[in-house]
Order: sequence, then C-alpha cells, then structure tokens
Amino acid sequence: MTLDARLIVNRPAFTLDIALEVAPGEVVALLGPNGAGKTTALRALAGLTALSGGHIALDGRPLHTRPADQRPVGMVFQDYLLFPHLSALDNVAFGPRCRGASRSEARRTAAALLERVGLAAHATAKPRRLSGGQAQRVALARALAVEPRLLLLDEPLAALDAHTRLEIRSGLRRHLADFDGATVLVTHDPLDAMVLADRLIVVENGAIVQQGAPAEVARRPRTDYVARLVGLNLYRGLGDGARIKVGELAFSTIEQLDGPAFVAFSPAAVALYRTRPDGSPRNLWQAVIDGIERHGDNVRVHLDGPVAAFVDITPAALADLDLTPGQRIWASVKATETHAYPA
Amino acid sequence: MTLDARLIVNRPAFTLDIALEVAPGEVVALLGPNGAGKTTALRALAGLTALSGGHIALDGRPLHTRPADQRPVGMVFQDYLLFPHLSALDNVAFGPRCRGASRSEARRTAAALLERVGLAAHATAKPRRLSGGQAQRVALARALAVEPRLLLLDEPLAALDAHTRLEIRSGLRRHLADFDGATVLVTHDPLDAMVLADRLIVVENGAIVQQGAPAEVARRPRTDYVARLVGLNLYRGLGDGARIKVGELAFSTIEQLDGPAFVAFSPAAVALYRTRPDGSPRNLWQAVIDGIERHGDNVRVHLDGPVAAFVDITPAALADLDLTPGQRIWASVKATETHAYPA
Amino acid sequence: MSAAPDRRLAGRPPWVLVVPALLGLAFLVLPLAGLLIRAPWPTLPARLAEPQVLEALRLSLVTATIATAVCLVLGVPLAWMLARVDLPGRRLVRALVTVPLVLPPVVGGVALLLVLGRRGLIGQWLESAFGVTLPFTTAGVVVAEAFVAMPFLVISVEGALRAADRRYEEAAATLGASRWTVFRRVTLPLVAPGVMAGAVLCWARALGEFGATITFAGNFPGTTRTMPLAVYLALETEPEAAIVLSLVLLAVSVIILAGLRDRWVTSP
Amino acid sequence: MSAAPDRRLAGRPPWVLVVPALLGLAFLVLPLAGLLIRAPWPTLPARLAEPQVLEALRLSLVTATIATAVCLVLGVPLAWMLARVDLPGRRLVRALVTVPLVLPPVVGGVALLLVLGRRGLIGQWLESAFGVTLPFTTAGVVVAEAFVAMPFLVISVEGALRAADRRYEEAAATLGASRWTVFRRVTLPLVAPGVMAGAVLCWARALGEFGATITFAGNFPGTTRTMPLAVYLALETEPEAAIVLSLVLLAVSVIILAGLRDRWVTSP
Amino acid sequence: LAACGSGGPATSAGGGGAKEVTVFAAASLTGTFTELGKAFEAAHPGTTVRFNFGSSATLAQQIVQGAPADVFAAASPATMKTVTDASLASAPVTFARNTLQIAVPAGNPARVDELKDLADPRVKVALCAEQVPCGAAAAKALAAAGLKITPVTLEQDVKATLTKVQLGEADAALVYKTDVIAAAGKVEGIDFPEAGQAVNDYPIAALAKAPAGGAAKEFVDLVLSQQGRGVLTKAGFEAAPR
Ligand SMILES: Nc1ncnc2c1ncn2[C@@H]1O[C@H](COP(=O)(O)OP(=O)(O)OP(=O)(O)O)[C@@H](O)[C@H]1O
Ligand SMILES: Nc1ncnc2c1ncn2[C@@H]1O[C@H](COP(=O)(O)OP(=O)(O)OP(=O)(O)O)[C@@H](O)[C@H]1O
Ligand SMILES: [Mg+2]
Ligand SMILES: [Mg+2]
Repeated sequence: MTLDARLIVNRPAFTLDIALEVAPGEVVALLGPNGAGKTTALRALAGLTALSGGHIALDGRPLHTRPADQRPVGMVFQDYLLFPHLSALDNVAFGPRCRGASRSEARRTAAALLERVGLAAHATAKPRRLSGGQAQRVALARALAVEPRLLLLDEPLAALDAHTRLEIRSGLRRHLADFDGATVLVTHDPLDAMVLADRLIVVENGAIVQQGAPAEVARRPRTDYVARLVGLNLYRGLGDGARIKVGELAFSTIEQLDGPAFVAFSPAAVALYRTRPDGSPRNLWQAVIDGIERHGDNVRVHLDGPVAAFVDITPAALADLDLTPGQRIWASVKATETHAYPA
Repeated sequence: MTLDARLIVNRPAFTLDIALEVAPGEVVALLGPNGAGKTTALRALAGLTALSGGHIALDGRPLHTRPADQRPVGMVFQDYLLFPHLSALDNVAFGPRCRGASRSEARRTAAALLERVGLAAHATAKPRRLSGGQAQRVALARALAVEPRLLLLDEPLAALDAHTRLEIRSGLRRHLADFDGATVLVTHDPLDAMVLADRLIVVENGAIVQQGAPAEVARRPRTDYVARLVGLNLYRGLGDGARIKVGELAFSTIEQLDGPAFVAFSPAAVALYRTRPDGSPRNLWQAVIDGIERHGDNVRVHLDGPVAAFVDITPAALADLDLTPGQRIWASVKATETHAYPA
Repeated sequence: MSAAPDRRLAGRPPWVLVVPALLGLAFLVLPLAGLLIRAPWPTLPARLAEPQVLEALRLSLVTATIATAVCLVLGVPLAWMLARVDLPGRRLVRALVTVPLVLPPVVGGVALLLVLGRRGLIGQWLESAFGVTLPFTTAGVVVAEAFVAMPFLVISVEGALRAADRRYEEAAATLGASRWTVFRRVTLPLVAPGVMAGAVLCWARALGEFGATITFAGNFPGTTRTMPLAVYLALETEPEAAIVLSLVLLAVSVIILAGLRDRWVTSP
Repeated sequence: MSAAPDRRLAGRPPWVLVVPALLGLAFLVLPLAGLLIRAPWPTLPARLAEPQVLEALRLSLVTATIATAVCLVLGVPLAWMLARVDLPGRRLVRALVTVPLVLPPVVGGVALLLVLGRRGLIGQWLESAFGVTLPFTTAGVVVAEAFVAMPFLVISVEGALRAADRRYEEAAATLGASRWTVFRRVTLPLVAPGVMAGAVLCWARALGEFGATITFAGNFPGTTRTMPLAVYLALETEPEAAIVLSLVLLAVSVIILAGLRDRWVTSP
Repeated sequence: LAACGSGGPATSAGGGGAKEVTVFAAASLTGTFTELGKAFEAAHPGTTVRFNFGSSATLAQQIVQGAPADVFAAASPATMKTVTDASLASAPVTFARNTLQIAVPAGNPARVDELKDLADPRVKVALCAEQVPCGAAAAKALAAAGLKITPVTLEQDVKATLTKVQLGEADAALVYKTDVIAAAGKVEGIDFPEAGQAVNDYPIAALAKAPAGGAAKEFVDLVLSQQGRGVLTKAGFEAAPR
C-alpha cells in the first residue's frame, strides 16, 4: 500500500472518520453529497487540517506528524488557486524551487511538465489569461512538479463547462494513468468518478457508506444517494428466497436471497398502466403520480405510493396514457429487470 | 411576444450580438461554452450591463432606457447572492419593500413565496445556514417576489451536487411552469436545458449558432459544441442524393439531401473491426485509435483518421478486440443509424 | 467556505518575520514602558483624584466619540462617492482628502479659524445667520478633531467598499432598490466591519488630537480642555503630572480598544 | 469574473448620499481654501526662493520616505504576526499598537527620549556600545516619524492580510513552501495593494509629523528642521510665511499622492 | 457689542448676574496666573476667571480671529503687537520681565560655569528658536557677549528646551529663570552677566471689545498690584519697573 490512512476529524457539528488504503498507481475517488467531508479528508491528507485522531502512512512512513510543506503530496484545488501574480511557468516552477531546485532547473522541470499537458505555448501567460481547462492543466502540472507520492484532486472538473469537461476529463485520465503514486480524487459527479477512478469510496456524513469498483457500485448501490447518482430505483428490504419484502410490497427477483437485501431497477424498466394489467410482470403496485418532467428525449415520471420510484417513458407513451400529476396508476417491473443483492 | 430584444454589447475583445424573442410563459435556455456571452446577455437584459446597441422591449414597452431598479425583471444569480445579513424571509421581502410594499405586506408576500418553494420552516435562517438547494429556492422566491414580467436565471443549478440537483431541477421546473412571464435561463448543462426549457438558444462566441426545441437541437446539432454536448458525432459535408461527402469520406444516409448538409450519429452506433469487414454497413473507414476511456458502464474509444469520432463499445468488446492506442482499426456505421439534415 | 487552516500544523513562524515583528512591537510599546517607569507612582492616586483629570477625560471621550459620529455621517458618504461614483478628477479628490493628514495640526487649526472663526469665510455667516460660533466651544473641539481624524475614516471605508463584492449591490438593484436603498440596506451592512475599523482609527486619532484643537477651540477647562491639552499644560508646570495624564488617556483607550477591536477585525 | 457594472445605467447618485459627501469634502477642503485666500501671493515667489524652504522640504520628503521604509520593514511583519499567528493576548497587542495614535505627539517625543535618549533605557546603551545618539540627528527625525506613523501601516496591512484569500497560502504550503517562502512569494505579492495603501497613509502622517519630532529630535536647520517645524516657528512671527510653507508642503504631497494613489487603490 | 451673541461661546458673560473674565495668557504663566485667578475670584465673589493658556502667537491669532477674550497676557511685546496692530487693544503694560539663566542638568556633567563655556563644541547646547521670545532674548545675550555658538537644536518653546536639559539630552540651555525655579532639583541655574541685556518683557492689556468690560480692567490691575507682583516674583519673574 502506498497510502494507508485512518482520518478522524472532529468538528463541532461534524465528525469525519474514514479509513483509506490506496495502492501505487491506483486512483480512488471520494464521492459524496455536499458537506459529506470529502474536502476535509483531502485537507487532512495534505496537512492543511489537523487530524483529531488516526494516522497517515505513505510508503510505510508516518505522514501525519509532518507539517504540510514537508509532505510529499501534490494537491489540485477545486478552483485551482493558481498564483495570480506568477506566469503559468512560474506557477509550475514554484514547487521545485521550494524543494531546493535551482531557478533554471525548476524552470526546465516546469517547461517539460507544461509540454506534457500540452501548454508549452502558454508558459508565459498569467492565470487570468488562461481558460478554465488550461488553468486546470497548469494546476495539475504544478501539483505533479513536486514529484509527489500522493496526488490529491478536489473536484478537478467542477469549474469547467460540459464541453471542455469532456476533453479535460480524458486528458486527466491519461495523466493519472502515467502517475505511479497514489491518487485520491474528490468529486460529486458520478461520471467523473466512473471515468477517472479505479475504485470509488462513497462518503456520506463523514463515514464511508460504500466502496468498490465503479461498475460494481453503479450496479449495486447501497444508499439512496448512490442509487440516484447512478439513476436507479433502490429499496432495502428483507429477502425470503426469490422475494424481497419492501414495506407492504414483495418484489420477485431472480436472485435467491435471505435476510436484509437490496433490490434495484432502472427507471426505464418500469411499465405504467391506467388499469390493472393482467400479464406476466410479477411486480405490480398501485401508485400516485407525483410529478412529470422531461428527461433527455424521454419523460421521467415520479411515483408515490407503497414505494417512491422514478419511471422513464417515451413522450409517445405519455401522450397515450394521458398522465397528470395526482392520478392513480399501476406500475410493474419484470423480475428479470430487477437486481437484488445482500444488504 | 412578451420579450423582444436585440442585444449588442461591444467589449475590447468580445462582441455579443443576439436577437431574442420569448413568448409569455415560455422558458428559453441560453446554452453555450464558457465565455460565450450568456451572462453578458442576462446582465444586459437586467440592466446591469449597458447595451452598445439594439433594444429590449417587454410587453411592447422599451426597457433598455430604464435603469436596473426600474425594470420589471427578476434575476437569480449563479451563486444566488443572498444577502448574508438578512434572514431568508427578509431576503425575499427585500424586493417588495423596494417596490413600495409596507413591511408587513412584504413579509406576508415573502412568507407565502417561501411556503410555495417549501421553505416556510427556514424563514428565519440566515443564508449561511442554508444548504445549496435551499439557497437556490430562496433566490428563486426572492426573484419571483417582485412579480417580474421577465425572469432571468444564471446557471441556477451549477452550484449543486448531482444528488440535490435532480430534486431541485424538478422543483424549478414546476415553479417555472407556474410563472406566466418570459423566462431566460442560462446554463451549460445540456440536461438542465433539456429538462427546463421549451426552446434552446445555443450561443457561441457572442452569436447564436442554433436554436429550436430541445429534442430538435439534440437530434440535429449544428456545431461541434452542440454535438459533443448531446453526445453525438457530427460532420458537415456536401449532400449528393443519399450520400454526404465529408472530406475524403462519403456517408450513405437514408435522407436525400443536396448541398451543404450535416450528418450525425451516436457513438454507440459505430462498430469497430480489427480487419476490413465484409458486411452490410455502407459507411466504412480506417482510423487510428487516439485514446480509450471508461464511459459509464461502457468504454469510449477516440478515433483519429479521415474524420475524428467517438465510439462507445462494451468492456467485453474491448477485451475481444484487444485495442490499444495507436492501433489502426476499421470503423463502420449503418446508414440507418445516421441522421442527415441540411446545413 | 474555505476551512480555517489549522495553525498547529503550519510550522513555526519564521525568525526572519518574527524578529522584525517583535522589534516593531518593541519600538511601539517600549516608549510606553519609559513613561511607566517615570510615572510618579506614589502620588498617582492623589493626582488621579483631581476633578480636572476626570473632567478632561470625560470631555476627551465625549468629543472624540461625537467627532467620530460626525466623521461617520460625512465620511462614509464621501468614501462611497470615491468608491462608487465615476467622478471626474477622482484622483485629485482622493489626494485632497489626505490634506488634513499632511497639514501640521496647528496650521490646520489656523485654517479652521480662517474659515469657521467669527471672522472666517463661513463663520461670519454662521454667526450672523444662526448666531452660532464654533471656536472656543466644545462644538469647536469636535470640529477640530473631526477635521483631523476624518481622512482615516474615509480612506479605510473607501478601501472596504472597493474590496466588497459589488454583485450584492447588483442583485439589490434587480430587486428594485434605488441606489440609496442599496447603500442603506445592502452596502452598509456588508462593509460594516470596514466602517468599524475606520471608526476605531478615527476615534483614536481624535482622542489624541492636540494642535488643531488648542488653536481652533482654545484651552478652557470644562469646555475645550481635552486630555492632550491638559497634558500640554501639565508639561508647562509639572512634567510628572503630564506623564500621569498621558497614561490615563492611554489606559482608557487601550482598555476600550482591546475590548472592541477583535470582534470588528475578525468578523469577515 | 464579475463584470464591472455600467454606471450610466445605475441611476443618479442619491442626494441623501451626495449632500453629506459634498459637505464632508467641503469640510476637508475649505480650510485649505482659507489658507489659499490668506496666502501672500505677491511675495510668494520670493519666499519660495529662500534656500531654507527647499532645505526643509527636502529633509521632510527624505525623512518621511525613510520612515515609511522603516515602518514597512518592521510593520509588515508585525501585521503578519497579528493576522496569522495565534498569539495569546492578541487583542491586547493590537490595542497597544494604537498607542502612538492616542498619545499626544509631544508626550510621544518625551517617551522616546526616555527610552532612546542619551540617558534613556536603551539610548544609554546605544551610546556606550555604538557611540550612536539619536536625538538632534536626522536619524532621530526618522525614528520620531516612524513611531507616530507605524500604527497606520500596521492596521491597514493587518486588514489586508485578513481579507486576503488564505487558500493561496495553503496551496503554496502543499508545494513545499516554508512559512517564510509563503510570505515572501505568495502573501506579500497578493496583499501588495493593501501594503501600498498603508504606506501612503503612513507617509502622509510622517510628512505632517510635528510634536514628536521636535521633542525627540529637536529643530536645527538642515538636520532636523522638517517643514512642519518650519511652519510652526514661522507661525510665531509671520503667519503669512507659515501659510506659504504649509501650502508648499500640501502641494507637494497632493501632487505625489494624486500621481500614485489610484493605481494602488484600484488594483484588486 | 459687549455681549457677543446669545448662542455665543462658553466664555461669554453668563446670565444670572454671574460674571466671567476670560484671560488669554502665555503658557509660561500657567502657574502664576492660575493663582492670581483664584485671588481675583476671592476678591470678586460671583465672578469667575477662565484661562486660555497657549503659545502667545496662537493666542494672538485667536484674538485677531475674533476670540471673545477680555485680557491678553503675552510672553513677548511682538505678539502683543499683533493684537494692538489690529486695534483690538491699546496701551499694553509690561507687568513682568523674565531673565535668562544657563540651565544645566543636575550635577552639571559638562562643567559649564559661564556663558562662554557654551561655545565649546563638546557641550551640547539647546536654545529656543529665534522666532520665540526666549530665543530672541538668547540671541541678544549672546550678541552682547560677542559669542557665536552652534546649538544642537532650536526649540519651539522654553519648556521644550528645558525638557532637553532635564532629560540630559542637552548639556546646557539658555532658559528663563522662572523655568529653572519651576524645575528645581532637576536642573541647576547659572546666572550670567549678559542676561541683563536680554530681558524679556511680558505685556498685558485689557482688550478693546472685552465682553466682561470693567472686570477685565480689574484683573489687569490685580496683576499689576503689589499682590500680583508678589506672586510673580515668587515664581522667579522680575517685577516690571513702575
Ligand atoms: N472551517 C470549518 N469549520 C467548521 N466546519 C467546517 C469547516 N469547513 C467545513 N466544515 C464542515 O465540515 C463538514 C464537511 O465539509 P467539507 O467541506 O469537507 O464537505 P465536502 O464533502 O467537501 O462538501 P462539498 O461537496 O460542498 O465540497 C460540513 O458539515 C461543513 O459544514
Ligand atoms: N467585466 C468585463 N470586462 C471585459 N470583458 C468581460 C467582462 N466580463 C466578461 N467579459 C468577457 O466577455 C465575454 C463573455 O463573458 P460572459 O461572462 O458573458 O460569458 P458566459 O457565457 O457567461 O461564460 P461562463 O459560462 O464562463 O459564465 C468573455 O470573453 C469574457 O472574458
Ligand atoms: Mg468540498
Ligand atoms: Mg456566465
């Protein structure tokens, strides 16, 4: 393990307590809602916030006893915090200079890194003259210039527009792949996390609620937050063979489970009927329409009832069914479309 | 038309020149990359930035001659700008007070609006105690409290995390539907625009490059920016019956077009082959793999060659094909999967 | 939003900063120590009990406070004009605001006499029209102190206004607030800490004001003899008494400032 | 990021602000008008040509500038300590910094003598160890001016430091910068406008300094007679000459400040 | 003309029969005049004496600018002249004179005995500036002695000069005898013959437009009376020739 940490930070109204292990070359994404403690965790790793307890070990050596400027850590801040009075080159050269390199040496390192992120042409530009994407790449180069063993990125893509974001995301992906230290990335965009990370850690309210490979987390969300993030309906119930009891409903699933279990299904997998259908779908319940909104090319219907659910239908279906909020309706999901797993 | 405007703003290195018509009750989204001039357009409508030319008419009366505080306009700013020293209630009551209501009257209006956005319980909270989503709703209530004829929203969802965003978006959608004036919404998130707006106006570099219903824009992007936004590959070429010449390639399409034309297709519609396939797809070209990244559950492959393209394939396919960057490969798209339209 | 950095982890303050800082502090505070050593401690209680001391102290505190209020009423709008209105020749106006700072206070007092004295440009008219004369009255003390102290307020508040986020004012304008309403209900509450800091500087300067006061308002016990004037007179007869008076003035102001300043400086 | 609001559209400035602002400006500037009216214009050129005037002016500018430099060297680190280091009793220290502001300048001069004079606490030792005496020297003028002017610098710079975005300093720390490097290469460049504004206040105050200077450094043409001292003495015999000298001092400082201030105040 | 406006300054004659005499006096008279003021009040029940002590030049300026003063006691004929020139007072009378002494710090570290010792470049001498009365007097005395000395400082007033000696900054200074007496114990005074040729006269006058009218005259009379002379000589002033 490159990084092995237990981070405990106590604040008046908030406690962070998470354990974190990152292998060399691995990229771990911390995902979570606003105020979950993601930034606090990064700051604790960087030495900008004191630990109330726990430890941080990097390559086997304790890190939490050292001040921020003596940790082999590179950090990319949410809004980059490029020094406004220095050129892009001098921003990148700042770290090597602080770590003892001569001026010309530091500049050489900086120029090489700017070259690598494709910004050699902007070396002399001041940060205010850089676009968001360019600034992000300079910030990355600046963090990498100190040859860190641990790279920390706080919402590196949040300040970019959707267009730039796509490009910068793949660029970042490439740079992270080249980096052989541990990387911890904070984001609240699931797509960023999926694309960039080898492993997701979902933090809610200062504690880890789920972790695993991106695809695994996406397929088997364990909290409402994660389910919404990946666009699934999720319920927690009690398994009893091929049925999972959720409140007054019992979902039929193909998996055989006993004890506490989750059942998840996609909003597109739900079918709606004006009258009680008489067909194969095993999971059928009556619901009330809570709201209707456009969702991409489709329409998303919010259902209330024994369980709350999202349903995606086509505009044509909407017109056929003539749905309005407040209306009672039947909803069904085929057992084969559900996915159940132990809670 | 409620709003009929031609906005011209000249800046040293930038010129905005757009015409804007919004019907009563209509929601128009201004979509565009960073620096396109979206915020400038809103500020010009609100009277915070002077027009260099053009005009603004609201309900037939000229608006551009009046100072900001005398325009019947409500604005929701990107980071809400709730007055930090006033409670939520007093923030909302601020506008009515300024427009001459008595203190108790203004508070009654404000309380009713906070009730409507579901924040009656937080009326006495100071903005710093509100979550992002709550702050956004207070900002909306504040803007609506002056009973504007024109509602302007600058990236109303940008500051929220993905989780909160979903909820707030549908809430906002509901509130906008209730509003009978003209609404102009700025965003760079295509999903926000699709969900919230009746019509999209895409602005690039100070000028309108495309407008239309969301589905129409999504199906028939006219610029690279829009195409990327909606996740399509887009090329501009010369139609010649059922073929469109794009550089050295000629795409077969089902539409019959002559003259300048666009052809668009989804990344998922592209198939990749290690050797030249011998099958039905009519559009076939040889490309070089430029990069590979995870994309949700799938893998996105960037192709270089006669045309640049994104291709989405499953991880299984990736493993089968054993693709690596730099490799040469064959790509094909069925004519039925392409969509062509006049440029 | 940004978390307060934890200082325990920030490394020790570097000597290259601590040494000059301590030197600077010593430079400002050691002379005070000199006064303390010289103070006639045995006779101190008796001297403090003298009614004139209390009278002068009360007068000093009252006039400095009223002068600060006058400076706030006139200076905050002036700072607002400098920061927010596109004046032609704003640079000149701003430089003129510093005039009372550079003018030796005694000359400032003479200038005030020339303008507001009984025979002065405006004073003449004030007297004939309203029967108001300022020199040699407590009001005159306030005028002299306000004249000398106002630049500090104006310059501080202008700085705070320039640093404030203008977008709140724009938001208020879109809600229909006139510029006056914006100023009163948005700008002023937002820059309150800056105004407070400026008022503190202004008050301290007014409290220590001597030259303009004695020249413009004279030196009458009970009406115009503030502590600095009492110190001056004591210096004529009993230097020890002057030290005692100075220490009283300092003690009172340090107690008041130490009680108030942190709240103002630290609130964002 | 936020666009500069366009003032043409912002509506006319409200009278309720403009009137007090203009009153305030008049209050600060009218006394100057009084001086201008009283100035003996016919004899002005002859008076200005006197070599002592130029000598005093030169001395004033030189000492005020050196005093400002001293204040920068000692005051900026002190401001940094107050703003960035968790001192016990910081509120008291900050209140003590304002001592020279409240102390009547003449008493300030006496206090300086008690500490740095020939028989003073430290002056004694300075003389025996280094043969340095400060009173009656140009260096003494600088000391007196720096003593009186430093609080303005410290308070302004502390305000600027508190207003600065600390996160840049954190970013520098993660790049391996020690606190000194952070201060030198990040903090200082970022608060440069605040430091400049403080230096301007400090310089203006030093330029007008009278009481502490004459008390601590004395008054000798060429070495310690600065403009305010010349003005004061002229006032004893020839008020007209005093007015001329004051106007010269004011003109020079207004020209210098008008030439410099805007750049500093407007840079963010 | 006599009462200057209802909203007038605090020094104007108060109502209810109580009278006020406003005396503008040189700061060097603080001690003696305060004592005389008490005596005056004792002798004239119901009348209060209000003093405005300051630099003579400042006081003269204030009077010229319309200050409501009844009596002006200046530290030099020159400053009194400013007031008489403006026709605000007539016939000033010299009520006291002050002679110079050499003041040296207690113990006389520089061993100064007579005036010419001040010419020794190793002796740091503080003088008053020539613009103020004690400086003018010192210049006269030095001229009479035919001495040219280079002082280290030309002080704004005699107290400042004395402070320099008291604190040991200067080895010697030419100040008034009254000041040496007031600082007894901290400085030593040395008489010198040339002092006789540089006597400084203190003129006093009731002002022409004195709001207090006759009471002003009475105060001047008190200062000039035997009682007044007694107080002044006790403080080290020389009585003016009758
Ligand atoms: N300086 C601070 N002092 C006290 N509490 C703080 C401070 N900074 C943050 N907090 C609190 O700590 C908790 C975690 O905040 P943190 O900034 O780590 O969240 P986050 O997960 O990064 O959220 P976001 O997505 O909004 O950036 C929140 O409850 C927040 O209010
Ligand atoms: N105050 C200003 N002065 C000069 N130029 C400005 C100012 N504000 C913005 N600009 C420029 O005007 C152009 C349009 O900016 P605007 O803020 O309207 O873009 P936007 O579309 O809102 O972008 P974003 O998505 O980043 O908010 C940009 O080139 C920007 O640099
Ligand atoms: Mg965060
Ligand atoms: Mg914008």
